[in-house]
Amino acid sequence: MSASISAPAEVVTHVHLESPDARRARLSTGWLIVAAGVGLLVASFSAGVTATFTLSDAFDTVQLPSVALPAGPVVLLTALLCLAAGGGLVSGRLSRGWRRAAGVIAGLSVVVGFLSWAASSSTLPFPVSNQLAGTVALATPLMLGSLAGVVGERAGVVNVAIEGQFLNAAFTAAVVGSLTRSIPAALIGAVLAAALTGLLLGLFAIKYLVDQVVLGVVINLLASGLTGFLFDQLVQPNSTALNASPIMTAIPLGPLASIPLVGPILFDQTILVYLAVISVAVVWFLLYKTRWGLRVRAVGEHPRAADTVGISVTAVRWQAVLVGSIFAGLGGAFFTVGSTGTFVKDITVGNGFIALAALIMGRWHPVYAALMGLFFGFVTQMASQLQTLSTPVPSQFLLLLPYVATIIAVAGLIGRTRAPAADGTPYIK
Amino acid sequence: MPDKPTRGLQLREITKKFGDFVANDVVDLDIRPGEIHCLLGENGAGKSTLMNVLYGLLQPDGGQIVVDGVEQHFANPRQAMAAGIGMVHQHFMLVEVFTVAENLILGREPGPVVDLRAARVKVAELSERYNLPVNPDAFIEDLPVGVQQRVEILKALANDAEYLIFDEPTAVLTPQETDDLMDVMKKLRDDGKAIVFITHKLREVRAIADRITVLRRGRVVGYADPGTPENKLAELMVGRAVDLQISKPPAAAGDVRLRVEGLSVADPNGSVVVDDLDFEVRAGEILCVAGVQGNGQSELADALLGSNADVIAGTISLDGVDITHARPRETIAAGLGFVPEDRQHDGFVGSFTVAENLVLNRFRDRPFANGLALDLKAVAENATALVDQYDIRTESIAKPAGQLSGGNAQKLVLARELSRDLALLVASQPTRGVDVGAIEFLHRRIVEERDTGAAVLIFSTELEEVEALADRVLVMYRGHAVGVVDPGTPREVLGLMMAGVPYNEAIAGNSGGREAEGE
Amino acid sequence: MTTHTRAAGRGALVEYASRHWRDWAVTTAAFVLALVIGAILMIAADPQVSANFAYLFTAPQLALGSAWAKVSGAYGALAVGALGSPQALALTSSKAAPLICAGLGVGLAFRAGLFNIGAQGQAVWGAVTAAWIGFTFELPYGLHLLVAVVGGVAAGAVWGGIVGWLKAKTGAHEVIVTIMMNYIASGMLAFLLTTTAFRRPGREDPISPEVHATAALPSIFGQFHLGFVLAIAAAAAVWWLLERSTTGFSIRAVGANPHAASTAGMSVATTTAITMTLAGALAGLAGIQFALGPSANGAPVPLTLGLVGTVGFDAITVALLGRSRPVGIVFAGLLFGGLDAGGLAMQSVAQTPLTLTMVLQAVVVLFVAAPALVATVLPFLKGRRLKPSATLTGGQA
Amino acid sequence: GCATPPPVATGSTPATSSATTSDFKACMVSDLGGFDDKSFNQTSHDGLVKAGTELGIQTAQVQSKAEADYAQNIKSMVDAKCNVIITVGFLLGDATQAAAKQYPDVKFAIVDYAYEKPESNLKGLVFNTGEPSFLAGYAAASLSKTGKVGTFGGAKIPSVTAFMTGFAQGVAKYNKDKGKDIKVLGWDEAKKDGSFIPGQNPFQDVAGGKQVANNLVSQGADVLLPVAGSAGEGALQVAQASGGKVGSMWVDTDGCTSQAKYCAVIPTSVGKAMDVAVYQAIKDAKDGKFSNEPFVGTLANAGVFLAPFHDWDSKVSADTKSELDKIKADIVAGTIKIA
Ligand SMILES: Nc1ncnc2c1ncn2[C@@H]1O[C@H](COP(=O)(O)OP(=O)(O)OP(=O)(O)O)[C@@H](O)[C@H]1O
Ligand SMILES: Nc1ncnc2c1ncn2[C@@H]1O[C@H](COP(=O)(O)OP(=O)(O)OP(=O)(O)O)[C@@H](O)[C@H]1O
Ligand SMILES: [Mg+2]
Ligand SMILES: [Mg+2]
Repeated sequence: MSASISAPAEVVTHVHLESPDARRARLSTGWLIVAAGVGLLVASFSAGVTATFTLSDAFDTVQLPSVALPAGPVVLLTALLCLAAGGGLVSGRLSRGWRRAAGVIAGLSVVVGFLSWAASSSTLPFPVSNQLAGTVALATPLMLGSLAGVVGERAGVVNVAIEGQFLNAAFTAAVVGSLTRSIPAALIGAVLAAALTGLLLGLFAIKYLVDQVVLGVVINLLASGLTGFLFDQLVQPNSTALNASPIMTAIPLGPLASIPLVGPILFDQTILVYLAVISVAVVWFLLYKTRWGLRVRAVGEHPRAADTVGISVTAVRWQAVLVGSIFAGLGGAFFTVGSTGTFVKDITVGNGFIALAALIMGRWHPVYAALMGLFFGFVTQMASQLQTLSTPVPSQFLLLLPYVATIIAVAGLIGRTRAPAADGTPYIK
Repeated sequence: MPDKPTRGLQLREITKKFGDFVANDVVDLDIRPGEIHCLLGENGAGKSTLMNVLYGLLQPDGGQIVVDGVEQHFANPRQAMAAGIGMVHQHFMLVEVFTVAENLILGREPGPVVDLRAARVKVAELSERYNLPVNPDAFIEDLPVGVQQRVEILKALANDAEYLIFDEPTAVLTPQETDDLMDVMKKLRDDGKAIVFITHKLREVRAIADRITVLRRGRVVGYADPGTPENKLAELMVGRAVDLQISKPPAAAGDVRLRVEGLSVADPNGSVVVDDLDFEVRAGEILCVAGVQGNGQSELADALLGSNADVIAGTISLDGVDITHARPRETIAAGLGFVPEDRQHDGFVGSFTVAENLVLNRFRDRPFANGLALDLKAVAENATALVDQYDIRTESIAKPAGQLSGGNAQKLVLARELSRDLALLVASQPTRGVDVGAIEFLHRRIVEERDTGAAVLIFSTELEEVEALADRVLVMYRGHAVGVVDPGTPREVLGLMMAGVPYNEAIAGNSGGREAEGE
Repeated sequence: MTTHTRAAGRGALVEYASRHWRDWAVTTAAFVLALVIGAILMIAADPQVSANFAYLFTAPQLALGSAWAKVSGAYGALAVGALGSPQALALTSSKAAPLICAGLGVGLAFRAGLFNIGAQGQAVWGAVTAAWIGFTFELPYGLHLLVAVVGGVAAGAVWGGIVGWLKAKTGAHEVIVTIMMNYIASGMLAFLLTTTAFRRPGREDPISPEVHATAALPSIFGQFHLGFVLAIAAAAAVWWLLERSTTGFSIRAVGANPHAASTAGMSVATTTAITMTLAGALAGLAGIQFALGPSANGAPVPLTLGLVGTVGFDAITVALLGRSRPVGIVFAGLLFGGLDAGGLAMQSVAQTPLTLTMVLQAVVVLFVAAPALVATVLPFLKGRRLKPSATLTGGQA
Repeated sequence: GCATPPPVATGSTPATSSATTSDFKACMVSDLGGFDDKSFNQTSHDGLVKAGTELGIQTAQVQSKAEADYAQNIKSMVDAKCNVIITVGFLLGDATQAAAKQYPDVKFAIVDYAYEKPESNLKGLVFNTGEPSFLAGYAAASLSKTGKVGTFGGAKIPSVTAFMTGFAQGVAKYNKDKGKDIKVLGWDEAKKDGSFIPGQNPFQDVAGGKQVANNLVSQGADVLLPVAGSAGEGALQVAQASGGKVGSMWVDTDGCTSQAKYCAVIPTSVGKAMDVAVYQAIKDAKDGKFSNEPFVGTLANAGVFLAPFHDWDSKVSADTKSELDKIKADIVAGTIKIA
């Protein structure tokens, strides 16, 4: 009898309605989309005649036809789609499936509508392939950087030092590459440099219990100072020997590379780009499918619980920080051997912080974090291409677009994010 | 006992210091296979500390641990587990965002790649074997505390340890769940396992203990055999006579102060957990809400306070004023005293001093502030008075509250709330995990509050408490009121009602049951 | 800590004093260790000097001598440049003032569990507004300065407030928002500097007209100017706010345990918004120092893209060094200010790159933040209980 | 590695120049860019170094980390007994002028800045970079196979846009003379706006330069003029990666010397002989010939120039070369004006 009584103790609820948070999220998203729709509606009247999109770059061997769209109608259509989607979300009558659909439709409409409007006001076409290529290039370090953060923070070690890891890695990669003339050596050097930085982070965060958030900023300062100092004192005076590394070349993946449009973008990239994509999958698998991942997440959520089942919190955190450093190292290498082969002071120009933002927006999940990196890369690339198209928007404002877009996305679409419970809190036994 | 059994576990002259505070002072403990060994002691007596030493979470400053005749030095729980020791911790050691299955395999995953299917099977067979039903795929954070406790127990059983420590497992269980657990413990004992059982509930001790050791202020102050009457045990624990049944004058119920009508509340995930509830509490009466954890009590309490609860229908009025959608600040100003269920989480700010915590919801009012400025002198005086009045054990009012023992932390919260003149006191599990001495005191204070004409609403899963305090009992099940009954109602009946059985059926079913037991 | 001891009243004073004696000892030791590391770097990175180490055994006096010359030269310059003369001290104070203000902004936010990376952008707006008022309007002495200062503070407060408001309303994570707002602030400054309202008549360069003397922060002695006094006043105000006011009580409570705070009737959202606004105001005050503070030639520096430098990020390290406590932040600011001032001298006199100063600053902070490490290196400092800066934030990124 | 240990440099005022004979001292203060910006700070600094070695004088320099430091840094150079102090960049305009007033017996010169009525001891060194950019634009147009050429800047400031304007006008001139329609991407003469590198320190952001260059190339631009200091290297790399399809010019210095490894893809460079101007100013000061007469670098006085075509010499037709000479003559004569 007793069993039969305690059995129903697990709450089964009959009624289930939308939670307040969910409602808030739905409404803010809905209104945001409606606003975008209105914006597009207005734009549709000021749009030019045709908006041309080229599917291949000027110098591509295979030239795909370029698409000319009637700007006005297209913008109008996207406006209506947004209004419909937004309205649907606001009304709250959509099923889950439809809600997701509405989101996707709205997203595409905004991009297509805005681009058509912008392109229609220019004599130049909007090069789609270059848009995608640029997105990949810009997103690569962001993806790798945010992965570094994800792994560390899932174990409870906040990593604001991604920028510093980038910087040290970029510097080392350039120097090692220049000395050895070997890309692999440069990459290894980069990873080691990032790992050393991670070691510093671990030492102070895990052993000496320093506040991790601020620690990160200090490490960034140190990295900037150290690389700058060494650059001034050693590298700059004989830069031909120390600062002229070979650069990675694209590796076409056989026939895949010759697929029109996507081929060159997805399958004709440098090893780092492939590594970035693989890393996302690897981290996802590590975190969610392996024993190690389970322990990492446990340590990040409830270290004491992990301790009581015989897991060494400190060991796991160290492992996580160092594993994360690998990705930070690859990301840092991108700035020198992955891109230009030469180091200049503060070459990472804040990408580490963008990566940090991406990982928070991505809710500490490798895949979402990577997507956020892509999102940021996409907007940045779009903005800088629109400069070339010399659109009505002044260049200074176009340059701000990625940052504004991010804030809108965070405030309007993503909202409250929940960090791992023990993120940033040192474990004292 | 001079003869040393080959099997068995001895703690010899264990001493554990925190700074210069001696938590365990040369403690001996002898744990034998096939026995349930009860460890009694007031809050802060050193029970958890001693067990944490045994489990390798803390390292002793002196003494030895001998397992099956071999001396052991546990640097961490892993080694203790290897030596066949398992522990159910007082404060749950579960990863909230993991599923039951994940929590169960954590730390003992068979291979480098996690195999959840296998884990589910293991969970199933375990809960089958010990008759502790759990859903392997449920997330811990969605489970009621009672079920979480079951998972915690299954965890300990999973790597079938020979020596099992249960640190206050029953503090969060209903009578039925407690009975189930005791059955499990008996079964384990009969399988020849050795069990250490820590509890503050003497009824349980008498029901199940084979041997009893009592700690006070870190020392072993005596042994007792299971026959010992409860008040004797209580005296041993606290070191003074305790009367366990506080004599409270009958309620002089005045007019209605709290009225709840057609109230429905959704929890943060949007489930309707309080469903069309009506009740009222009068001045000078104590209404106890009895029910299994997770049947809407927490959300009801939150709704009364007005914090992070989502009232979707109905009204709450206090002294005729509608406070349905009032914020905590307003309800507190309106005279609501609130003792949250989870004191660590909602009750106080761990890094704040005792003094600061004692004005946590009043620091804006005179005399503690004038205008923007705090009056630290007034704050300190208030603290000194309350610490003394409520016997909060702390070196100084400047000690961070996070370092108080749960029992003392609980006293702190009640002291804060009761030291205001209240229209309504809402207290959830007011004496959870508190030792009998403190319980006596806290109950008395609550009754005094009632007699000043406040309306008192107590949420409790402990029937002793309900019997001791209630003037009327409201039994809740899945957000509904199953019925309002007299505190005299037999335990078994209340138990059945808490499982959703209406009063009449419960009475009927129970009378049958009682005869059965009669034989 | 301070709160407890005070609440405890007399008696705890002894323990308080002793702990602080240790704090100072550790900080000093940390500083010395940092200098040692800096010295090693200098020697290693100077080809001439390190070359001499080839003769370490044949001609040790040479190796050591040259090393000594290098290091003593640099650090001599550092010391002289930071403390050596009244002018040096004045320079140090003018370098410290903005760091203190911005550091207070960051520290205050920390106490509410908010990580304000946005002091940079907030300072930018403080500078922009103050400068604009300073060079646009013709107002009498006193009033003009007052208006400019108030304007700058308000601008910073708004820029910070937006972050707090967004977090309160939508839960947008302040780290993301502040990072982005920094970029936006400097981007908008770049744009403003191309507009006629901000450009000098007759010039194309992105540089503003000079701020009128009426709006400049009056010099007390050389570059020791009213701004420093304002910074100290701000520190005192923040101390009072945190330790003595009801607002500060809720800020600390929300930072330490938001659940308990809201259960006790405090509004986490409101507190967040208020805190970020105040933090922004303080950072704005830092911006004002750059826009209105006299430079070495007595006149304020006109508004340009890089006017506020990297104060927002230095402020974070200052806040850590000062453990987010106003008094600590003042001293941390002075230390960093001194290093900045001395760094200039170190460069101009001893031709040592500025980047070394950055290294020194970072290493000092690392050592100070990890007293246990210092204690391992210098065992006589043992006994200081492991009370890391973990106390300084309530929440986390 | 020298056999006998070299003399130990004493801590105080070490000179960067090797052989110090004269006690005349020339000093330099950079702006935020620093002397390693592969751009005007660095080029100016080359002038200082040249003076140091060739005139056998002492030199010293400071980099500025904060705008507030300009005045302080100039002062520190005065304290270091400098006879002539060169400041670099319009950002130092006010500070330099103030210093010139304050220290009348020290000579001052400032790169990229000129005053209406300068102090007697203050000389502005400015450069009509529009002139050579005009030539570059014309040459680029003549070299373009796709009918599109491109330019981009590090930031939208006059010292940068001057190049872009001149370049665009040069292309326009070519179109007019040849009745062609070569397009300029990245700069819109009408709007006076164009393509710039995003981010907080664009002049350092080589990857950013590469990205913007790619945008131009993807639109079909096959001759580029990056005006972005170090970041311009991004364009050189795009050119190098294009396998001969794209060329990228260089600015400030002759790219074939300062960016030698890219010489093959550099059609020509728009020279801005800051090093020469700085050297000259120092030399004048030393020889007591210093005047406050601003130095304006023009094609006429070779203060600005179009660098040789080097590897591309064969690609540039004889006609074009002669046309360029003609245009240059017209500019010098003033018959062609660059707005
Ligand atoms: N982490 C700690 N640091 C300092 N002192 C501690 C610590 N943990 C426990 N103590 C001290 O040891 C004493 C015993 O603590 P313990 O947790 O064993 O009490 P307990 O017997 O479990 O109380 P309860 O019945 O409430 O569980 C406490 O009174 C406290 O003073
Ligand atoms: N960090 C600490 N420093 C000093 N004393 C501590 C600390 N943590 C706990 N204590 C002491 O430990 C004792 C009990 O701590 P514990 O966490 O076991 O609470 P508890 O008494 O077990 O709670 P409960 O009453 O719910 O059983 C308290 O007396 C408290 O003073
Ligand atoms: Mg206990
Ligand atoms: Mg306990």
